[in-house]
Amino acid sequence: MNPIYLEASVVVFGLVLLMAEAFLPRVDKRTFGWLGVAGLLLVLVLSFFVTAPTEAAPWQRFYAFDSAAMFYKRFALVTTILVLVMAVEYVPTLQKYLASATPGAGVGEFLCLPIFACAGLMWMASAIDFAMIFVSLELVTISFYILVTYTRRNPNSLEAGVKYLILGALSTGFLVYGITWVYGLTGHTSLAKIGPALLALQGQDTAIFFSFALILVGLGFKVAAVPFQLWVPDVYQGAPTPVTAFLSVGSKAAGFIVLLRVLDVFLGVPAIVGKIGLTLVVGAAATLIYGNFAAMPQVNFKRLLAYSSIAHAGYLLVAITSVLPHPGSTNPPVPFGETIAFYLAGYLLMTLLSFIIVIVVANQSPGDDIAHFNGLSRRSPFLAFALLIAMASLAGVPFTVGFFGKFFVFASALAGGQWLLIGIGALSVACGFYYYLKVVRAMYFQPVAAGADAAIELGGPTKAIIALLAGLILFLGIFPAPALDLYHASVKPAVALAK
Amino acid sequence: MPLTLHDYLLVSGLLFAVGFTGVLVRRNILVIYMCLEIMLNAANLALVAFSRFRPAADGMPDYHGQVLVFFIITVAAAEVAVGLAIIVALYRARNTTQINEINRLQY
Amino acid sequence: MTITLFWFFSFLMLAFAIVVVVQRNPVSSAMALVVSFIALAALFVSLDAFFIGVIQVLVYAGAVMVLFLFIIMLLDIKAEQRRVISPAALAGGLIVIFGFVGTFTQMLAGFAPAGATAPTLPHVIEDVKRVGILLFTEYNLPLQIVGTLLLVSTIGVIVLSKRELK
Amino acid sequence: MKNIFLYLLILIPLAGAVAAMLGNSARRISLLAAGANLALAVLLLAGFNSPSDDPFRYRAAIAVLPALDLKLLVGVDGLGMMMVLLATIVTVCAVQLSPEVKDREGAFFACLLFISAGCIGAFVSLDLFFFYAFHELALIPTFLLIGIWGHGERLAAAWKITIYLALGSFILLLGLVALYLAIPAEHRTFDLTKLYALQAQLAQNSGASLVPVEKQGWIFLTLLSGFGILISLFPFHTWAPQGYAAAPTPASMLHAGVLKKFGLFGLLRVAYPLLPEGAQACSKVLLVLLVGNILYVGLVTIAQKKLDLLLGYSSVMHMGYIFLGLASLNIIGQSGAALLLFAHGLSVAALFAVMGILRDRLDTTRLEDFGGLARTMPLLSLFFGMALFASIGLPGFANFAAETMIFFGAFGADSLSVKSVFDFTPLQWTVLAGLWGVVISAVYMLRAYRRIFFGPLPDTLKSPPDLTAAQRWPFLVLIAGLLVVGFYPRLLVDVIKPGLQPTQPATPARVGVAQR
Amino acid sequence: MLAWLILFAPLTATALILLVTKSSRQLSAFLSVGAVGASFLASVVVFFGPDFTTQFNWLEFGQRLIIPIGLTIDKLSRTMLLVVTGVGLLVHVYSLGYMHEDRSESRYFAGLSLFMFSMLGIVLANNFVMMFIFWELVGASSWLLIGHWYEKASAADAAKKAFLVNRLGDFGFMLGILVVWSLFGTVVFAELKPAVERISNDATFAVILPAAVLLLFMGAVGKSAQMPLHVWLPDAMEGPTPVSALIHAATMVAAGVYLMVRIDFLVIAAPTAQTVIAWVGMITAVMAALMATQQNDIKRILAYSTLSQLGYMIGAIGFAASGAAMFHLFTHACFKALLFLGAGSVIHGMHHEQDIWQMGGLKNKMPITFLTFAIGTAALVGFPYLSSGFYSKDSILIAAGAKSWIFLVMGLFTAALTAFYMTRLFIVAFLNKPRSENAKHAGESPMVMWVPLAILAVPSILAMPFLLGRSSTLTEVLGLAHDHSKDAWNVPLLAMFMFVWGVGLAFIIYRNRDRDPLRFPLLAHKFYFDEIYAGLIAITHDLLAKLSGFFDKYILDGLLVRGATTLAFGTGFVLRFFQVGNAQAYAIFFGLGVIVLLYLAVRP
Repeated sequence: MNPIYLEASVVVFGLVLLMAEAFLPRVDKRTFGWLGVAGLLLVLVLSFFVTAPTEAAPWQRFYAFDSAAMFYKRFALVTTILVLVMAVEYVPTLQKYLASATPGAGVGEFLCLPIFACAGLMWMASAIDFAMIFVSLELVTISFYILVTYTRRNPNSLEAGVKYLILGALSTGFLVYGITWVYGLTGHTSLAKIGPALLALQGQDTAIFFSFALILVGLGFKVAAVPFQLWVPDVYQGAPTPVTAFLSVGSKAAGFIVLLRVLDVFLGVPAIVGKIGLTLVVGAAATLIYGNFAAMPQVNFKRLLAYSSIAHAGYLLVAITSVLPHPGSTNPPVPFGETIAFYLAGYLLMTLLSFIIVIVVANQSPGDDIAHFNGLSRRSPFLAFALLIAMASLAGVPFTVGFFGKFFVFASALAGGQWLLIGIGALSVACGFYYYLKVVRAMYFQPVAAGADAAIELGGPTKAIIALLAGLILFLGIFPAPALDLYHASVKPAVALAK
Repeated sequence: MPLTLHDYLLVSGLLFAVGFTGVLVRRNILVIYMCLEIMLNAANLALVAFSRFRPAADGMPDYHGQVLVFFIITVAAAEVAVGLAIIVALYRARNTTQINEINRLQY
Repeated sequence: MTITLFWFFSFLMLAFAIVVVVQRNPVSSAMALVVSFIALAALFVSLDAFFIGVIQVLVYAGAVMVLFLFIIMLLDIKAEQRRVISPAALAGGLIVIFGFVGTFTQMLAGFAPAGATAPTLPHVIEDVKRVGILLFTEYNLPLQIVGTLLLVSTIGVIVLSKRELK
Repeated sequence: MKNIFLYLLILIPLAGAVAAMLGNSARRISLLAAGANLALAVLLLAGFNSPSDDPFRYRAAIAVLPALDLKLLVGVDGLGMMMVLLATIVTVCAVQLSPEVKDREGAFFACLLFISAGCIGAFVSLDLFFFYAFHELALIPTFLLIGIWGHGERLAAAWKITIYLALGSFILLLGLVALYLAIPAEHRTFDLTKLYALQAQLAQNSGASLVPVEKQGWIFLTLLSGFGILISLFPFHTWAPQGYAAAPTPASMLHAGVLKKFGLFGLLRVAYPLLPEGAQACSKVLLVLLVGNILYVGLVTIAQKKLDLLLGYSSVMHMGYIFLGLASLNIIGQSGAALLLFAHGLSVAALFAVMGILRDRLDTTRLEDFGGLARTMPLLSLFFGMALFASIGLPGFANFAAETMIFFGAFGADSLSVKSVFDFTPLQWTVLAGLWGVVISAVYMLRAYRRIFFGPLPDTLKSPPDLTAAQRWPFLVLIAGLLVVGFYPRLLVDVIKPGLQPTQPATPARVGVAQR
Repeated sequence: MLAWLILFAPLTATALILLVTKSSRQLSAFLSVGAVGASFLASVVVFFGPDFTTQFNWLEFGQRLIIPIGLTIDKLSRTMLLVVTGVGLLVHVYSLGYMHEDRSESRYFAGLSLFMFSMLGIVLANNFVMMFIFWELVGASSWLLIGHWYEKASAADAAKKAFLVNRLGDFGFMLGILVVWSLFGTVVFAELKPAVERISNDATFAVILPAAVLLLFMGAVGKSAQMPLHVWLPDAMEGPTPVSALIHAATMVAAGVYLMVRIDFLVIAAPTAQTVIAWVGMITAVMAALMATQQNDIKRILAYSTLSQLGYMIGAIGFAASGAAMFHLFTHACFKALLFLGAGSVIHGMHHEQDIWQMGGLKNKMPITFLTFAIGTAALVGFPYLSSGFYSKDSILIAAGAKSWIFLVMGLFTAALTAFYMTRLFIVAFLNKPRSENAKHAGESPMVMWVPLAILAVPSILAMPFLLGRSSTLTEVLGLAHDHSKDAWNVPLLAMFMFVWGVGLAFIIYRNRDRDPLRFPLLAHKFYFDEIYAGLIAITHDLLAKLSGFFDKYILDGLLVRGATTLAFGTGFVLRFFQVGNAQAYAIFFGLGVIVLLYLAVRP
């Protein structure tokens, strides 16, 4: 099967679901959620059977189907599947905040929009042309504008939406201007052609870096790197929780794959490598510091996870810096694609696990502050233990996937001789232990708040998924090889390409 | 002295700066949104200029740039639609479009 | 002649863009923006991009700005009573803007192709056709994506702006 | 993978932990698991003496990440075997001496067993990565144990110990990775046995070192800081006393007795064999710090007014002696250090156990509240006395044998022809400080014993009952272990020596050595 | 094998008592007595047997370091064995009576057996480390026994003090062992001797060897309670009196002397050290005797007298007369044990009254005690020709004279003082009128107590002259074959003069007195040693400890560790103020970031 059909089937499936939802008003809306899960699962399965097309087609200028692209496509699918599960779990809260006259109205769209966003994410994973990057990224961004604002009777959600809208549009402006300048410099928008064209330019490194910087602004916003991270805490806190989860995992991962592809091009220009290196190092350092330190005083769990998301962006940036050539080391630059992919895979598991639990707990508690997790170990030992695993993994305790992620990141940073980042990283890890364990403290040390001590009910499928995620965190924490193999699994050609 | 690419780029840059200024200093979200559109249009101007001043092999303007402009305009239109919908929802809920008045979420 | 027109429309565009920024009343801002965009369309035309110029007028000056005006009217937003611009924002904004303009002009000064003059065109302009062909052949995939995007934004606008969901 | 015994050693406590969490009679289950583990360890020790060329027995491996040659490689040499024995003994005693747990009993014992499994895993791992990873397994359980079931300032202590140790182990991780990266690319592996073999081979062929000499210094320093924080090396020690004071008794026993030894074990296993030149280069720094441990912390200990803090500080102080043995850089001192790991582990576990029982019975740890308890608690006072004398290095207990080896090793480490006392090498001056530390430790320990058990019984103490029958045998086990090894240290020394020997520099000859 | 039996019989008793018979006091007591009895019998057998050494390697590191546990039977140890087990056996038997009413009798006998084990280990040790091992164990068992009545604060404190002061000495001892090992590569006495001889003329070692000897001597100073580490011994009298007799008179305190005799080849090779040792010994002798003259507690008087006599012995080491030292050690062990047991009998009879001014007239109430005590006193003061003390003290004085006149003067002065204070004690306690109710109703102790007294009295008064005459082995062992003709001084005559002078003066002063007519606060307060030490410790160690504690709590932990966390927390607190909530502010920060990036672009 041609890989391009993956996105197409996702979009078609989304449309079908949307129609079905519109024309079958009596069916419980949650059914569509589970249908969505099933459909995406099917696509996920299909993704293992795609083969490279036998002949060149015009879309191949925009669309890559290398192993990285396939990995991030599957990543997007898994993320969306889990987000849909969360969304189904979130339906009670959703209805509370929807301006719906009839129960269930608006729920169907909420369950369908992530599917379209998923298609956007998958396209981003494949995008190798700035035109494609721009449109797929905008598809994702606009979907998120809608999703973040979705619970518009919730003032926080609205506020988050407005902030995301303004800052997102601003970053789009810079991205577009950057793309314009790259086009102006090289006459191309295709990454494959930009690289050689940039090399051919003589004495234009100011303009090249200028345009790179503008694009970096746009992508830095996506991955939440300092100083373009300020939207993150507010938006994460305000958005409906499944959307927050989607943002923090899907959007960030897609941002990273695009960033990697773009960086790959610009790092080919020797004249600006030094400046790119400086930018990345300073950016990574600032992101680590900001994310980790500012997370410590937080009291809202979602906001805490927002800062944590910034912090993890910092770690990922650290991994990227390892590719920079550096004097005084005999080690060759470390390819970072694998590290980042693995890190993000781990990040997916632990972040989504946390968010699922947040949804479940917040549904049956007054809110989603850390204080509302007080005594969770009594209300639901299972959830508390699962969240404990998630927190341990986020903090980077061995035998969880988070540890391997950090291990790879810092191993590559060491190989790259990034001492400043390593030093800051050490402090960051210590801070991380503090704020992640703050949640553990709430769950295990604090007594249950009076009046909120009811045992937490948990549906079977959700429970199974929570157990699955926790189990995966532990499994990949001991045997990371499967995740890495997945990253390296490339698309087999249907017939040997005669090229 | 004939017109050069420089002139167009300068104007585009200034337009971008004006739009950016509006985003940074205005409080009314609608006006901010207008200014964002100005920024996108500055990019369009530069794109078109680039495509004109850098002819393709056949000596005609490089229409790839104009296709990109087309995409930008389309996307911007969609963005405006969604953005205005959000602003309307905001106004209904909070009765304001002043950006400094929406700061429930902070720190 | 062309030069004079260029500078005229550039000035017009920039001046009205500035009006957008400084005008208290959003309606006035919107009207100024329309003027600015029309001037921009003129600049497009000066670059022999007639199709883009037309689109600019139709989509921006026409559709988008009308949408803006509708919304402003719908919400009945008055001119801002107090200061339009807060001093802190102004200070920060000006620093940023001067920084931007400074770096931008400096970059532009060193930008080698900037001195290029517009080459004369060997053929008749047929940009609608050329753009159209490109869009529907080579750029088909992005176009499809834009289509999806429009679908999503349609859904979004409906969901977000209906008073009551049914 | 025919040798599953060492995996079993790790899995039994883990399985026990899961069973304890799910089952009803957590205490019995965990005692069973700990006991089974001890029995297994003893069996392995018994089978250890069969002659073999391989210093590492019971080897097995499970591939984890072939790209990096990362595998769950386990195996024990004498040192590892001894540490496993220590861990299993202390675990059994800790479980048995656990006070009654009313709240979430299952989780309590599960945490204990997790710590135990982590320690054992670290001791049997021959892969740098898992060696590190297993140790960290104890981090979260420690946090929970102190936070949920702790005493006094439990929250502050839980934070402090966890963050401090997390930071320390992160630095350690950096050091380990740096070590890995400093190895020439064609030799890179996490497999310690391969690294040892390479090191030996290189030394034989060209006298070269596996890790470039110019890099060894700072890698060693990084490892020393990382391990140092875990061991509570001065000045990174302040987490230990407060943490131990706040932790529930069995947690203190396991942590101070076993887990903390991981750092020293790591220095012996990784840093000294693989970075001999680095160790030499950093020896002055280490000497200064360990004198800090012995003298400064010793004095701080004297100033303590609460038993829990006093014991905590004293355990910090004794780490200085182990460091002294390591710093001697020779087989005598390092064997002594290794033996002291064992001895201190048992004695400090017994001391903390007594402290815990006193705290449970009397609700206080302030020294001035105690008095005359030898009358009402004769058995407890006997055991405390023996553990105390062991810890201050009284002959007959293993600690003395170990300290003697350390002193001899350190004092005779350098090629020596002392003409006057002023010709002492820095290492010898350190020995002097160490000997003075022996006096200091006697001062505070006897002072504490005098306060608690001697003198008249104050009216405020309602004559507390002595040890129950169930509480007796763990003490007997601990004390007996100390005595047996103390009487004939070669029982263990001869087992651990072969593992240490190949990494030592040749010993220089000295003047005036008697002909034999 | 027999040697091992000697060593391990008492340990077995300890272990059995602790593990099995703790609850049965009687059984414990007999186990302990039986063990020491066995040791004694074995010692007797060994005494008449050949020299031998038996050992196994306790620790072994190639040729580099071998620490054996080895038992040496030679001239020195076999005599010492006899003394230790003999006196020990008697004290054990005596304790059966003395401790009969104590409910912790089992613990007492366990401690006593442990002590015997330790002491015998010292005697049998063939190397430094083994000696150090038992050296420390002696200290520990002494702590146990002094603190036997732990509920009494003074006893508990005394036990602690004894152990700590000993530890102080051991600090030097261990260091000395290390230096010796690093010089000679061995710790075994027999191997050291030839090595020392090989280097005795080597100037390279002129500084370090005396230093090493003095460090080793520090151990002896601690254990044998020499100046300035003597302070623990008088306080140790808080222990039960048999303990005082055995440990703090006959055996343990003699261990220091024994050690120095063991290593006399080292001492001789280091003349500087020798002189220092002589001075320490003689100063201790004089000062302790002076202190004894003003004490009122019967046991304390004996304790100071012990100090003084130990000073003699240490002095003798310094005079290169280790034979004389050993001789005095043997005689002193007998008569001092006798005196202490006698004192114990008195105390027992007086219902635990120890102040001699509360006694008086005990001559008639406790005739056997009186008689044996008189014999002991005679031996201690060196009753000319009749007492063993006379001969042994003489041999030391002769050696002192050979070394320097000043030592002779000090020795003689001490002798006079000894005569004086012992006479004072004897007169006040036994002769004058009873001065208290207790004294009036005092009665003789049971047989189990006075039989050991009687047995000990025999060697005190008779055995030495007899042995001297008959046993050539002893003179040979102790190197007492002395040619009197070469003496510059007629020491026996001078000693006799001193004896008469001292006894006479005391008789005159204390005859029929109810109160002490002499007041020397300096002496009564023991030269204020305790006070000075307390002050010294307070301004050094304690202050340092307090300072360190403060530093640790407020600087290291408070300022640095907590400061760092506060800083981190503060940073986070400040950083989140970027998050003001206003999207416009975000846009401005965003813009600033852009500008920084763009500036980087145009920066050359």
